[in-house]
Amino acid sequence: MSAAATTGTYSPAASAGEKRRERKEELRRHLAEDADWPRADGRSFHDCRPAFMQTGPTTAASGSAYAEFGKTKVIVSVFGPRESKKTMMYSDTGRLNCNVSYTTFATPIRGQGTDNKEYSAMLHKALEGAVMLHTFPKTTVDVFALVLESGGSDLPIIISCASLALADAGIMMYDLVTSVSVSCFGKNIIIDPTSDEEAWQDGSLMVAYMPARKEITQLTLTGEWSDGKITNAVELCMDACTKLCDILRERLKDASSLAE
Amino acid sequence: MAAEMEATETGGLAGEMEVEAYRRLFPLAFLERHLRESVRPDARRTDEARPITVALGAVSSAHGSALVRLGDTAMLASIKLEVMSPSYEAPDEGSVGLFAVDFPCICVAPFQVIWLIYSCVAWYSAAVEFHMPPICSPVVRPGRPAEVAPVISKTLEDILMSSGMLNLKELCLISGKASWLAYLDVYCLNADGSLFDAALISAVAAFTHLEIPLVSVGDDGRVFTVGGNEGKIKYEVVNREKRKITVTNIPFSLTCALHKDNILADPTAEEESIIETSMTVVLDSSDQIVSIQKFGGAVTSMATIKDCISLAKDRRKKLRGILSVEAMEVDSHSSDSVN
Amino acid sequence: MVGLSEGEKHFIRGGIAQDLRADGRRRLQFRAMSVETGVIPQANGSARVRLGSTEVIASVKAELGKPSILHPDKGKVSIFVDCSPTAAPMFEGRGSEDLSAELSVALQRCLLGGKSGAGAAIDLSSLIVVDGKVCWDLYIDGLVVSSDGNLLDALAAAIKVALSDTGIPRVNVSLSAATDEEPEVDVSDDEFLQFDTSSVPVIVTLTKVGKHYIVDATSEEESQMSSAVSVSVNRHRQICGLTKRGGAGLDASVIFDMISVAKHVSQQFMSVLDSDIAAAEEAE
Amino acid sequence: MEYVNPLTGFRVDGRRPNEMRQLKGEVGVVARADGSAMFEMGNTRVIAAVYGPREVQIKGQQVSSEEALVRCEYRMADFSTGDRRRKPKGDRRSTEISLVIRQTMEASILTHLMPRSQIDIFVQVLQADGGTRAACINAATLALADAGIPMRDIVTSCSAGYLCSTPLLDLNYIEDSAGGPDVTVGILAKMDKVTLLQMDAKLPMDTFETVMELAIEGCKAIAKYIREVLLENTKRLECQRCLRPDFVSGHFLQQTYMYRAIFVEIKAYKAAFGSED
Repeated sequence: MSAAATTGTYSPAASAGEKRRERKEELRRHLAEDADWPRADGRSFHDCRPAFMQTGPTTAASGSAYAEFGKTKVIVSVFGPRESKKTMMYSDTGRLNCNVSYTTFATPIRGQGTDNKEYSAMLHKALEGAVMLHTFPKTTVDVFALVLESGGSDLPIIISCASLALADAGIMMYDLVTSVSVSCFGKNIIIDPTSDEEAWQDGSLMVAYMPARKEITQLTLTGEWSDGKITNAVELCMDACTKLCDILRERLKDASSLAE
Repeated sequence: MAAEMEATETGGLAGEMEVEAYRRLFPLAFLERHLRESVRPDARRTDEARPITVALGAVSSAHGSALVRLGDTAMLASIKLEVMSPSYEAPDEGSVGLFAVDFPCICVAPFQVIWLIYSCVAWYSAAVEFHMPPICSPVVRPGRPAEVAPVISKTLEDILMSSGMLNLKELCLISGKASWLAYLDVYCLNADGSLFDAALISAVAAFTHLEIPLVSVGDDGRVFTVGGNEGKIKYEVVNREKRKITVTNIPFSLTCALHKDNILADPTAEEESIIETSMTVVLDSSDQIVSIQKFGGAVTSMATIKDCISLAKDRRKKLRGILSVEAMEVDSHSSDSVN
Repeated sequence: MVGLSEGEKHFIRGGIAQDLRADGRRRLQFRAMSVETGVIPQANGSARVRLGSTEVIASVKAELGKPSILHPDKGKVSIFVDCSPTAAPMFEGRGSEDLSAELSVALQRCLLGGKSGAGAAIDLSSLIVVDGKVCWDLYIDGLVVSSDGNLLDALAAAIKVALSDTGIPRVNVSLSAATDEEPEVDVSDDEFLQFDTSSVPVIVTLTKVGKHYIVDATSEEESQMSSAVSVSVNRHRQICGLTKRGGAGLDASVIFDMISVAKHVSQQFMSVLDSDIAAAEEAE
Repeated sequence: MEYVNPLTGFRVDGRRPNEMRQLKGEVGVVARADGSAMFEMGNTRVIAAVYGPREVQIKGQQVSSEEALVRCEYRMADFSTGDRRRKPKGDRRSTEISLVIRQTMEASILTHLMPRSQIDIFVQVLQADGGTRAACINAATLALADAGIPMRDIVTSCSAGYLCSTPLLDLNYIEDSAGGPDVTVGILAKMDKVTLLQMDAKLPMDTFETVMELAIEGCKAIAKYIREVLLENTKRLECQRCLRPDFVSGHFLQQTYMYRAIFVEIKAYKAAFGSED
């Protein structure tokens, strides 16, 4: 059997690249200049995508949640405090072990389905401030996330879905953590960007927020921002997080009412 | 074990102890008490299988996809089509899932080395990939794949090929020059027993839902997708009519756990962890046996094997409705153009 | 990593509360910094920065490569950081991978700006040789030789100095007839074009210990940190990147206050750094 | 490509065949390490750090109860060689060199004086221009001396080769990759004993002896240089210790200032202690 068959596979979408780039260029220009240009999917600048969240897709886990924001689909399962890996040294506070991985078909170009180290570390930092680690000493809580489809602003959705899964697993937390990201185009700020908008953003800002305690557990920012723009971008994110947190609380209420 | 069995016999120990603790502490005794009244912990009869639901087009970025729920076990199968130059011997045949494994980290745990060698053998023949991500069950840890995943990948691939369900000739674009390569990835989202049955159904459903994109050949010989609704088409569309592939004699499998002369059809994860021996019977749509798999465990008589086969037969009759109906019903939002 | 008794912890926290740290510095005072350029002769540009007893080496290497299809008119820059086991025994083998990954991500976030290239420290379009065909790929490598806290600021400073020391050879392309096969490119190794690194930002990390936050924390002080904010500010007082590290949550107003303090401190740090760069240029 | 100019007898980089590259040694470059050193041979520059003798970390290995466990890790920086490939950690070459350095240094360290303990030697190559193995061993010796670890004698190492029928001392990258023979010798300087000998080429017996003699001469010269560096370092330490007034460093002033501040603080602490969280 000749080996030539295997190496030359390519996804046939190559030709559209040229046209797609002009369309993207034009999208970016519009978003940067005029304030009221509707986004590709018709949302205004300060509208999040419809959030569908649900607890308990995986019964094998002690707590799990599924989140779907437009095209971004994420499943998170939490395995309750269990003994940590042999190599870990003794620690009198609990430990959080986060792992984020993508499926091979998550991105339009076929990915490898490998773990995403950067997002795992960011997820760990976002949740660390909210989980009461001292309530499960010497043990580890495993938070595993799988991105079924990447449709833009994946990390914030993973963080919100993970905090819902932790609540579903009954892990003691100071407050639910919700997270939202914004992209900046010239002087306009758009919330909850899709992957097309993200590919052409001038800068982005992501906030992970605990609404009840009014504390930010994770804040990252790239691109060029002036002082004023940062303040109103963070305010925008914080009240979006508060609204998202109410949705999470309703989900938990129906889940518990369902359980009885 | 026997001593503690007597204790529960007299109802002394089990009486006051809460059911959940008893279930955790003495799982085998718990199951056997149920089997004596021929009922199972989740209130099913021993030969009763769990309900199946199939949803097509779950992944919009894939050409064909299906989400299958077998009781609590959930499987997501997705097919991505890529263009390849067909092999010399079979110029007019496509293939399914040539899976190239490249391992990012060099120092691999011993188990992964075996998996690396195993996958090099499968590299050039068509291989299907069954993933068990860490979210699906507490047993799986990130970085170390579950032992059962490669086994299921291998059997799934053998059955898809041997059952003749797919006619690889339909995957050909231009004979000798370009043909389709279907990457089939099956992800287990929730592992609650009889993973192989759910994986096979999801693979079959994904193939029925598969829709080949409209393509034409550019002047540099490379194939590219045509937007479908674009007015002017520079190059003639190559495969206007070959959009759906015909799926004939659909294979169907039933796994039974064998425990001391009673047969539990479609075991849950808890039952699978207690009972070592299990047997999988695969039949095709004309009730011929495609394959029977029994990996070791306790010895069983021929009679039990016949019972399992008959169980599989009537289970398939009940399910023929689901498998064929969804073959026709094309899910609404799966038709948007996939780039 | 740092073993501290309860008494020492109190000593550090008490010191910071009274604006007098263990080594005599004030809360917003940097340690002595020494800068050296051209430490790696084989690289296009390199620098060694010693901040107190933290020592890092940054090297910039340029290689010819193909631009990405999404941005045919821009070169590519990639940043990697490696923690050498000489800095701490726990970095042996694969131990340093998570810290190196975290530092590389934080640096990429602060130096490469948004995906469309706005706010990037280096003007990527100046790296192009033949549009769509050949461009310069900049590989920026950071190596932590000795770590005594505040690695991110030291690495960012080292990268800024290395970039100012970088010389990209001038390239003349003989445009052959056929367009798609690779045009021959010969690299002249005498004249070099320098980067203008004025817009390269500087990172200032504010570490919050107890109620106050300090600049340029040593590893003992870092072990006491409840949370830290690393802000990257460029010459025009624009914020080019921000990462919050550490677990504890922070009130939004505290973060804005830290950002303004960081902007003020970064101007002073940048002037010190520029004078050191100028001094190092002559010394070379 | 002629490596030795037939007329002038000079090599590619202008050295004579039996001339060593420019040496530069520095002690105490890494603050937190127990002992550290930087060693340069021409363009090859290496940093070594020593941690130990300290408590054994890895529970797996059986701890021999009567001598110390010496461990070594050799690592090359990504920018150290000409072409920039991200080498994965733990590739075969660095594991081999780690083993070579460990065994060479173990021969000279008096391990029986420090039972049930572990000595870690970490070597980081900043710039590789041929003869990295030799430079690593010299740097490790300096670092061990700086860490105050008892050694029989200082170990020095040098490489030599044989190109265009002339033995060459201390090969650089070009001469090293010319495919000729490459002899790396490691000796205990005073006791004149060879601890490391690596040669991978076919050489007649007599040329081998001349090349080896040349390498041993090289090692002796390096040993002399290393002894000078250590002597100068001890002088510096000695005068820092005896605090002669005209040589009181700023660092010392800060210390006294701090002690005075502590007395002030203790009174404030008692009052403030309650409010401090």
